[in-house]
Amino acid sequence: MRYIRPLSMEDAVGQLAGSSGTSAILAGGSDLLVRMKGGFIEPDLIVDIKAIDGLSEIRETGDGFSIGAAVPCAVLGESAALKKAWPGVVEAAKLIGSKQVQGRCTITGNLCNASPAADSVPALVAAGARAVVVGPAGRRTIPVQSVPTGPGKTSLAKGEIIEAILLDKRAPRSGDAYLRFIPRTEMDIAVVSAGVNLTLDEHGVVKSARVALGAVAATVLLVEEAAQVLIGSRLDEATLERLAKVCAGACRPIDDKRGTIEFRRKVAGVLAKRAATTAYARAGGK
Amino acid sequence: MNFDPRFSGRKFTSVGTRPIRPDGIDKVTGRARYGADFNMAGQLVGRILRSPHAHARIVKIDTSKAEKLAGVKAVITAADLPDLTDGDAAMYDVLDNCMARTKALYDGHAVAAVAAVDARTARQALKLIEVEYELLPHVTDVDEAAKHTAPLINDTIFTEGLEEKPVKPSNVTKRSQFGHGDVHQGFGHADFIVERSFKTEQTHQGYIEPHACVANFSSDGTADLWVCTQGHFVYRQHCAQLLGMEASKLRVTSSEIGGGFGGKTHVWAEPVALALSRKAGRPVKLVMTRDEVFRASGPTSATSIDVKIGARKDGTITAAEATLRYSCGPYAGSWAEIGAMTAFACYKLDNVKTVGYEVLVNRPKTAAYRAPSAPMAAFAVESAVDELAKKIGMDPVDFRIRNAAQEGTRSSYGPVYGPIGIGPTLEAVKSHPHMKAPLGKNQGRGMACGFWFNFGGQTCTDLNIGMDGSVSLAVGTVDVGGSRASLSLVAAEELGIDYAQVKAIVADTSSLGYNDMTDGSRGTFSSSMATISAARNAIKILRERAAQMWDIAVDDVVWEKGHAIAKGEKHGNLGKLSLKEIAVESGKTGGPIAGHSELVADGAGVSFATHICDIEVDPETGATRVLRYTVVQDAGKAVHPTYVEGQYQGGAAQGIGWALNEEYIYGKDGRLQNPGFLDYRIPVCSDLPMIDTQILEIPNPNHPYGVRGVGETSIVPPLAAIANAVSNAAGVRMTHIPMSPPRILAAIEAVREWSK
Amino acid sequence: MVEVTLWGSLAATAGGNSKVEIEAKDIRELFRKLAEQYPGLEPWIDQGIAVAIDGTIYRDTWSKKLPEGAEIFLLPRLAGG
Amino acid sequence: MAGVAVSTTINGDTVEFLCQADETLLDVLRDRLGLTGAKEGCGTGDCGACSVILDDRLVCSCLVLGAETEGRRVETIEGMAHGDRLHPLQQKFLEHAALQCGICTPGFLIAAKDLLAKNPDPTEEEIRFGLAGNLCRCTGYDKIVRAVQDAAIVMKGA
Repeated sequence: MRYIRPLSMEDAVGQLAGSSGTSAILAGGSDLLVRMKGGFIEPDLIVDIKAIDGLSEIRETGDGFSIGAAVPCAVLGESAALKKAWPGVVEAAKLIGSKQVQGRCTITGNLCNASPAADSVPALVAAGARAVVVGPAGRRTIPVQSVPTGPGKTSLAKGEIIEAILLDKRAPRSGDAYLRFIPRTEMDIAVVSAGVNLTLDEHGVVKSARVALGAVAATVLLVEEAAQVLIGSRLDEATLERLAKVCAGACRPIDDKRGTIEFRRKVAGVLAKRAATTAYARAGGK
Repeated sequence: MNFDPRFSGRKFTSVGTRPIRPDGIDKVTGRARYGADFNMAGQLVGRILRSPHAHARIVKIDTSKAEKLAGVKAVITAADLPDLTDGDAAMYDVLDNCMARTKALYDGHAVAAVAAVDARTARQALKLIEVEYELLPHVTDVDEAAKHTAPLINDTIFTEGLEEKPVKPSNVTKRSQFGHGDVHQGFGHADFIVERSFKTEQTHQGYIEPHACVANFSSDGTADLWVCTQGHFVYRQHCAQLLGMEASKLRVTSSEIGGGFGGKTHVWAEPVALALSRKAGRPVKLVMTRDEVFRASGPTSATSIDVKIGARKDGTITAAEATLRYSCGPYAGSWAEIGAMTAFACYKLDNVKTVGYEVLVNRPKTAAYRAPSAPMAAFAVESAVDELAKKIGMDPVDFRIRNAAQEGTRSSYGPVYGPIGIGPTLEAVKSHPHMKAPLGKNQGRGMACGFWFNFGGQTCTDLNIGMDGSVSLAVGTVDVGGSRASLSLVAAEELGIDYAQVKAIVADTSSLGYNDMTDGSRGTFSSSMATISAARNAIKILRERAAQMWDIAVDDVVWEKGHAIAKGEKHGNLGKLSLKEIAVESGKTGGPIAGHSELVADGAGVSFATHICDIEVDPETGATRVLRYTVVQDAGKAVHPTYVEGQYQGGAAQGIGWALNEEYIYGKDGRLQNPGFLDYRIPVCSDLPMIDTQILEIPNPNHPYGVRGVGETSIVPPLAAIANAVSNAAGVRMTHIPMSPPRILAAIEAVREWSK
Repeated sequence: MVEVTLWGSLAATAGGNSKVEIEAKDIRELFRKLAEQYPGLEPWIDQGIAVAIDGTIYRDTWSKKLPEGAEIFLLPRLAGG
Repeated sequence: MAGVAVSTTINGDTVEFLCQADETLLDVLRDRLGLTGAKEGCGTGDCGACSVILDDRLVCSCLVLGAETEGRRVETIEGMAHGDRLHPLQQKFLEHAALQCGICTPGFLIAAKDLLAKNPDPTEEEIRFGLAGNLCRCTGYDKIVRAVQDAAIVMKGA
């Protein structure tokens, strides 16, 4: 087993692409080290990307935000501008693990770990976030929802590294929110979760919407039909009930140690309703 | 031996104060040494290979490849731990649990072990051990296992305790029965009857420190063992027996212990570590991972309980009956028996009958967990009691007060009670402001009672007085939560000196006589009794020495407030002699001054508690929040009230976790799904409110200071108190613990469906 | 002579008697005579039994006197946490 | 497997060690440097008993590789007291009996220190959520929360 700490993307990509055997990218390590401890993975090469220039920064650009792959979630919470623009994304990122884990974990790692229950992913999907992927073949930008392809599986090729997550500049009268259900108040993996991102017109009517659900299918679900329910509404009671019903119907959950199919369906709807209500208020709707 | 343990009603100087514990500084600076904090030169790393199967015959184990791996110094299987138990069935079970002999009986059962130069080599070596299993059908559910169609876990087991020996083996190892009167007749006099079935899932003690030990077996046949345990003397006996050693050749030192709650009363890895060290000829350190702790130490029983209680319109219970099935893991136990004894212990009943069934399942061997077996029985009984009060239209506290046991009541398990605290805890709850506080929407209040026996047992202490007048107290009961502080207070009290003059330690097995474990809430009860006895013996010598110093008859010397005083007019001119003044001269008056005590601390007073809690339920998700929690419990006498409060709060918190979220979840494959703190959800700080406590002191007549055990009772009422609160908040009776959100939501939905 | 009450399961091994009369002055003698008169009890006694004398439970004390007319209760020996 | 040579600062002292690539900071502290104050309760970041502060961030040392600490600053429980003068949190933990078995105590103290550094005047709720990454099985957290509240008062006055 080798541990390396490259200083450039090129070096990192080269080392990964050229490695034989299993390799792992280390940013926060809060998933990787747990998997190593459990004996689920024994990488021959660990590439620590934290020393790569720019990867530990949040940059505000003309288009929005670029969040480096090595930025710990705690730092997201300390960025006033990001919190103001994308409160739902930040609250999702801040829900991952404890204070201890917050100081290490990253949204990129959360995405690449490809757990259907990842907290930040439904919020990122709802936000329409994109991932900048760098690999032997160059640089490409893809929607975040195309990264995880199933539990523990991603679409990334050998040698590819996500460099940053991009979030758009906010349109006026926009708001997002993320909620998850856990049995305790902290430290749990989401049993069900919902991210909602809305933009209103000047009359408080929903102009565009994205609704994403977590832990109810093999990957995070972007529920188009739910967005359609919201668009054109002012989030009246009937709309919210329909939203709940559509979300419950869209779920393809399983029974497992964390919850039952019935519970996940029912609560997915409840959380979508509640998250939509918060997002609507954040967008300035009344 | 002329020790008089009776309560004397004295006024206390030290006892009842709240000084800082003697082991405190080490624990806040990281210097205290726990099981895994000890190392020896040349030490190897031990690791255990565990069965991934719930039930399988071990056809063959090939360790040859592992043995050839560079850095591996020993590989052992059951063959290296031959059966030396000589017909002792309980010890044979312990041996088989430490290392499976013919069958793996649960996911996590040890089948082989290695000692290697480092952790990485040890891990690799485990992968090189080839075990051929023949899979057998398994059963993990207590009700399924009790059926006669269930896969048999041990075909030599025929249910004990039946009128006639059964013709077929079964997974039910024993039936036990308690009670008196005629329940059939009693139910005939009832105006209201509640009859319900309850289930509780298996939980773990959840101590934060995994099992850890360092074993050093010497070629001369002696050995040392450093280990975190609740009872190093018991570990010594068990390890010595399993390894074929004389007990005195094995010196066991108990490390600081990072929680036990009953879970560190059994040996698991220690005999394995000793066997590895014996084979390798080097010290071996063996530390369980958290995964191993959950899969392969000793959780408590899962249960299934039927309860029937009847009462007259005036609120008098006329009959009470319960049938209790408790899982034991794959080895015989007596867990349902304890449940059957405790179930109705809070009440005065003319007609009561409880029947317990011990059930084998393919899960880890059940171990004690804080007032073992009582919380589940209390959950079932106190839920039914609440429901019955509601049916009659009585306040649940008043209903319990009316039926509460009192001095002279024949307990449901047999003996007649002496002075007890159930009535006073109920009266205290009735008048507690918590009971009158307003509740909001979706909020409910519940209360419940609990009982625990408390134990005494074999105890030995040494009290040595240094030449500077300071006192060292060596006790043999492991300090799990501040007992060195309370025992120092007791020594100071009895000798009449300052707390700061006493230093208490836990002695190793070669330095002190045998002590039973710190279990059954006995640590402070028993060791304080022995400490008082030792101090009285020391005072006898102090008086003799003072008499020598004064050259008067010892009968003329009394001991008061830390001083020898010559009594009688003829000695009027003699001043007092302090303990220190006598100690300074001890070299000239006969040598060291010490007091020893060896006794069986009998008469541990039974203990009762009543808890109140407020819960909010989210009717859309089944989520719960504990809003407020109050514990009222009888301590007999609180020696160090802060640590008594701590016991009350800790037990309540464990009970809250059990009630709401903690459970062992097994897959269809018989494997444990959640062997970690991520999905075995013990309460975190943000889950709980402050836990208010009220200490009642109804002296135990069988202890000089009136002390009763306080450690365990606090975990008995919470399951029921919370179930009653949730039921009141959600409008639906919860009968399955833990009341996790999916279970609560399903129950709420079922009522909604039904009322449509 | 003392009257000894056996708990449910134990009664089955003592010929169904839940109460037996024994002439015994202390716990040691009680155990010896119980085993003599009811051989079915012997394995239980060997495994460990607790004796409640007028409500107070004793575990390991052979020399404990049994006062005339005392209420004697045999109980299983328990595990604690 | 090649060892990684690391130079880091622990409790203000420069420390050099050699570790394996997959060795955690917790293993390095405990097994190579003899700093056994950080405990392993789970090894998966769920219990907080191994908490240390790494460059002003609270982390679980079981989720950090030893190799990663090159050139960084690590604070452990062993560095919390100044000589024989206890940190106010340590003193308050003793006074309030905020520990029973004490295995979680080093982790709680480190986490509470980090909490008060970032929020000197926390509400009870902020303390409870701030310490949610540290499991205690003995106390029910009551006395721990009170000790932190009390320490915060003392530290503000200092």
